[in-house]
Amino acid sequence: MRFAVIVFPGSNCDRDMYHAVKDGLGEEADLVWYENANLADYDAILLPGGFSYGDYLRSGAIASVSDVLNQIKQKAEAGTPVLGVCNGFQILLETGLLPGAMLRNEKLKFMCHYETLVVERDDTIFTSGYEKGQQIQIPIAHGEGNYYCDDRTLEELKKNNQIVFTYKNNPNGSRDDIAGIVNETGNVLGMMPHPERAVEDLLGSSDGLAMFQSVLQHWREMYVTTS
Amino acid sequence: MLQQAEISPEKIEQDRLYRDMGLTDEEFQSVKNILGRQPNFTETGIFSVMWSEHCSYKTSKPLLRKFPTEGPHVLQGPGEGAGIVDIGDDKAVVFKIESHNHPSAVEPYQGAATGVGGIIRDVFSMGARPIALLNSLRFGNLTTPRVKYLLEEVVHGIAGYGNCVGVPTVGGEIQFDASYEGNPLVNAMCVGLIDQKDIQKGIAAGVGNTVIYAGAPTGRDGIHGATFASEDLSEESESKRPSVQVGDPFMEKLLIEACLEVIQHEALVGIQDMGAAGLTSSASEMASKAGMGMEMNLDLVPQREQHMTPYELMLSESQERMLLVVKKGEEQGIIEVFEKYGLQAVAVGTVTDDKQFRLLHHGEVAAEIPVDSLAEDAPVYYKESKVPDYYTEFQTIEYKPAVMNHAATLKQLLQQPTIASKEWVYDQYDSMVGASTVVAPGSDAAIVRVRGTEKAIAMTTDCNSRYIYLDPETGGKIAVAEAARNIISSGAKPLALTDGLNFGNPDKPENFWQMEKSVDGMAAACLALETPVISGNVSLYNESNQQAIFPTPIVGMVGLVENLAHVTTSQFKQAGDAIYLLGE
Amino acid sequence: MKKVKIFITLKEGVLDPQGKAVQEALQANGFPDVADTRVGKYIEMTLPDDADVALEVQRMCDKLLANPVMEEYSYTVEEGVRS
Amino acid sequence: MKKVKIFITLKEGVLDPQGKAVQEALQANGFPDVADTRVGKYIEMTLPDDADVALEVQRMCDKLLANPVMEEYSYTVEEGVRS
Ligand SMILES: Nc1ncnc2c1ncn2[C@@H]1O[C@H](COP(=O)(O)OP(=O)(O)O)[C@@H](O)[C@H]1O
Repeated sequence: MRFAVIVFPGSNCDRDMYHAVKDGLGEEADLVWYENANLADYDAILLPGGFSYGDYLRSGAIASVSDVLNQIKQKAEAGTPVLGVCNGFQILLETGLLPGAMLRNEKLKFMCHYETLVVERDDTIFTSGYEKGQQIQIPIAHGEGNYYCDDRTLEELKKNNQIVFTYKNNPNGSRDDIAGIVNETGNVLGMMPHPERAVEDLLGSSDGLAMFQSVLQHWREMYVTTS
Repeated sequence: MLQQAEISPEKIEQDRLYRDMGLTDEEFQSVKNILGRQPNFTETGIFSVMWSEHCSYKTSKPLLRKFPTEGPHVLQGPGEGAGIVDIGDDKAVVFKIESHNHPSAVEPYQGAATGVGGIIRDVFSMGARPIALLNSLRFGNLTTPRVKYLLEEVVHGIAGYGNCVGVPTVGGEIQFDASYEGNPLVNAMCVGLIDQKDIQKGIAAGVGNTVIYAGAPTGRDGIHGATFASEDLSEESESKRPSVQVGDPFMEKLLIEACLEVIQHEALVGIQDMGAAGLTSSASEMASKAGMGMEMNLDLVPQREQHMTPYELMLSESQERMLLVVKKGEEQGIIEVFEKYGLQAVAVGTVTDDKQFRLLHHGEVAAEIPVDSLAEDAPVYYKESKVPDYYTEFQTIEYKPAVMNHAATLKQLLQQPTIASKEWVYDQYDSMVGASTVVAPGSDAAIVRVRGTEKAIAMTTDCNSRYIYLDPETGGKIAVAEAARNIISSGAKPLALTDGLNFGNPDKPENFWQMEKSVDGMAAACLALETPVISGNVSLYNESNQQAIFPTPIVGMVGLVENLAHVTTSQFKQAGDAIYLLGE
Repeated sequence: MKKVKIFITLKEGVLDPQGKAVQEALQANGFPDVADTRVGKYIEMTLPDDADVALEVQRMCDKLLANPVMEEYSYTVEEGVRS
Repeated sequence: MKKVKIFITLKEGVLDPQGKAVQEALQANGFPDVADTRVGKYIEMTLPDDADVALEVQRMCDKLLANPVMEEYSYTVEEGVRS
């Protein structure tokens, strides 16, 4: 399986994502520079964390209007898994691929540490390797991770079962403790915590690996076992 | 304002305007002897920054010679952007510490942020990828709003820059003491990893080769910052405020990637960052080290503001700029790499063989100086040293603390900000970006693994300034030994260290004595522990209202974990384990 | 040239942690009567004299400068500015 | 009540990385003629009708809201606003 890790000017978790796929999962990955990118041959798109365009204006805003996002939208519509982590999540919100917006952390400070996440859904292509209700240890590292949406959107999210991860102890003020959501069709996931930083026990947790394995498992079921 | 290029050489001498720039009467005379004439305004400015303590180490040189700097594993000692140590597998670790005390006192957020930016550039200009940041901070007691503000903003600035640029901040230390009230210390350390074949030096070799300017355009930021850093902090520095430089970590991130790509390019001859004293020091040092000269056309230098004078262009401390020397005729390949990252790169000059540093502006020669004189003819001062009265007095006192209630005393100690947990600070730093941080802040030394090997790098910053104040020589030894203990108890072998010497005004013999003695102590410990000094930084004149800070020679030590299985953290692991106390 | 000043604020009803922090700091520092504090962005730019400012600014804001999920904007224009 | 709007901008000559990034993004996205873009802060608040606004705002800005090292500010007041 081939993963594209999209690199924007200012992305800085791109290599971490690349290594999570390459060394953690053992699959193919490319770092794909945002300009003149050709995503046709990729089976999954990863939008890494960092500070695209310095997070100037709003996190993810400037990256969200670049051309490569049009391709990503097309891939997303065609059902390709798209995972946005941290700044990648912010970009997905800014493009409208996922609903809502990101505010500054309630306490107005950047924070970096492990958080306990609760897996709310184990039936998405990203989370089949977990069990519903399972608690996992994944690091966060963000200054603007306070997820916001209006009441109607929140209702929709709940009705459509789009909330995938919540924080056990909400660190940033996010509405309803939301840490990660999917789109209605379930193939675009955005989350603030960093699963790619949690794929080895050496670094403190390997709880994030199951997410990458789930995506691979889904791909195998779709394309390998049937062929 | 000083920056009026029209002021005539005669007037500079007559009115002793050079003094405002930081040159003494004797120094000005030697400038005249070197040039065989009166220097013009730009030339006076160039000498004044190059001969400032920050660039010339004119006061500290005699002391720095005491440090052992060699060892079988040292690939690059002091003198370049950063030192380099062999760690086997054809890899090496590159590191250095740098102070940004005065800028941080004036504008704490930007001062700290640009301090981080500067030390990162020192490391990647050697060809290394920065893998970790540390810091060492000193503030007054946390009782006034001003000190709280300084702490918040300095931490915020370090976080703002380091998090954005994507280099994990993995460790540091903080102390609070009244002596730092008006003059906080902000020292930042960067550690990088390099394949030995990629090691780059900041030299301008090869007659006719092209000098390329890359990165941010030049504005009027921090003009005279380098000499400003070598003066006492006073009410007057308030009026120098507009010269504060602003950092752009986004630009720096792009520069890192572009420079690390350029370093693989066969056309690259030399590269150096523009740090303190900007274009002046980077260009003249590159030429001087190569035994060459350099001619630059300042009209070609990218400029952010209009009508900049040669003086301003040469002394600006705008951030995120690099100077490269590239083989003649092969500029385009290099320029294209920068363009891919949306960065400006332009040819601004050539390497010459006449050993002159020549600057052209609007078709005229704006400055012409024998290039070696800037580095080599800088004065060296052997300052007077005197044992302070407090020291003699303390030696006669036998002090025994009277502790009645051990539990209460322990609690009191733990409540002191200097001793209490620093989680509030390091939670704001992205300590994990890079996905290689094996031991994050909170243990003894931080540990970052070397991908593709079983090895890891351990690092720490240490300095107990109170000990050093009480007894500089013993305190200096303790600082090095503490750093080494932190490294060893993390499962690593100490390799080498970088030192950040922060002291008061060296013209006061008591202050100079503190410097001298603490360097003696550190040097002795370095010899004993076989940890040579491979890089460092000196920051003097750390005073406010004539009162010097505690002597604060910070040790940044790096060690090698031969095997990841050796990594040990300081936390207790499980109930029932035995506790041993080693040592005296 | 035309000088455009754009003000971007969080929509009413969206929690403004920064505004809250600023207000608390003001109240604690000698300004007890300050109320309804909101912190937003202020963007200045110039456009050529022949620009259709109303249209351009609206398009800029909708496309990039403001996020309609949480923000609203307003602007002013000064005509005939010399640089 | 009086409604106060405060605009805080970087002093001329101070590098504005955010303004630069925003301008480049606008230019690349269909607004090639945008120039001189600067990004600053916009703060709204209300004060009681009897407040000496000129004095209070000046003190607030000097003390807390603006950083005199690199920023300057201006403000407008609307009188008689009802909350
Ligand atoms: N300014 C700082 N930045 C980052 N980490 C810090 C800072 N100050 C302290 N720390 C971290 O907190 C931990 C405890 O530091 P310290 O109190 O200095 O302990 P020690 O005395 O054992 O060196 C260390 O892991 C250190 O790296």
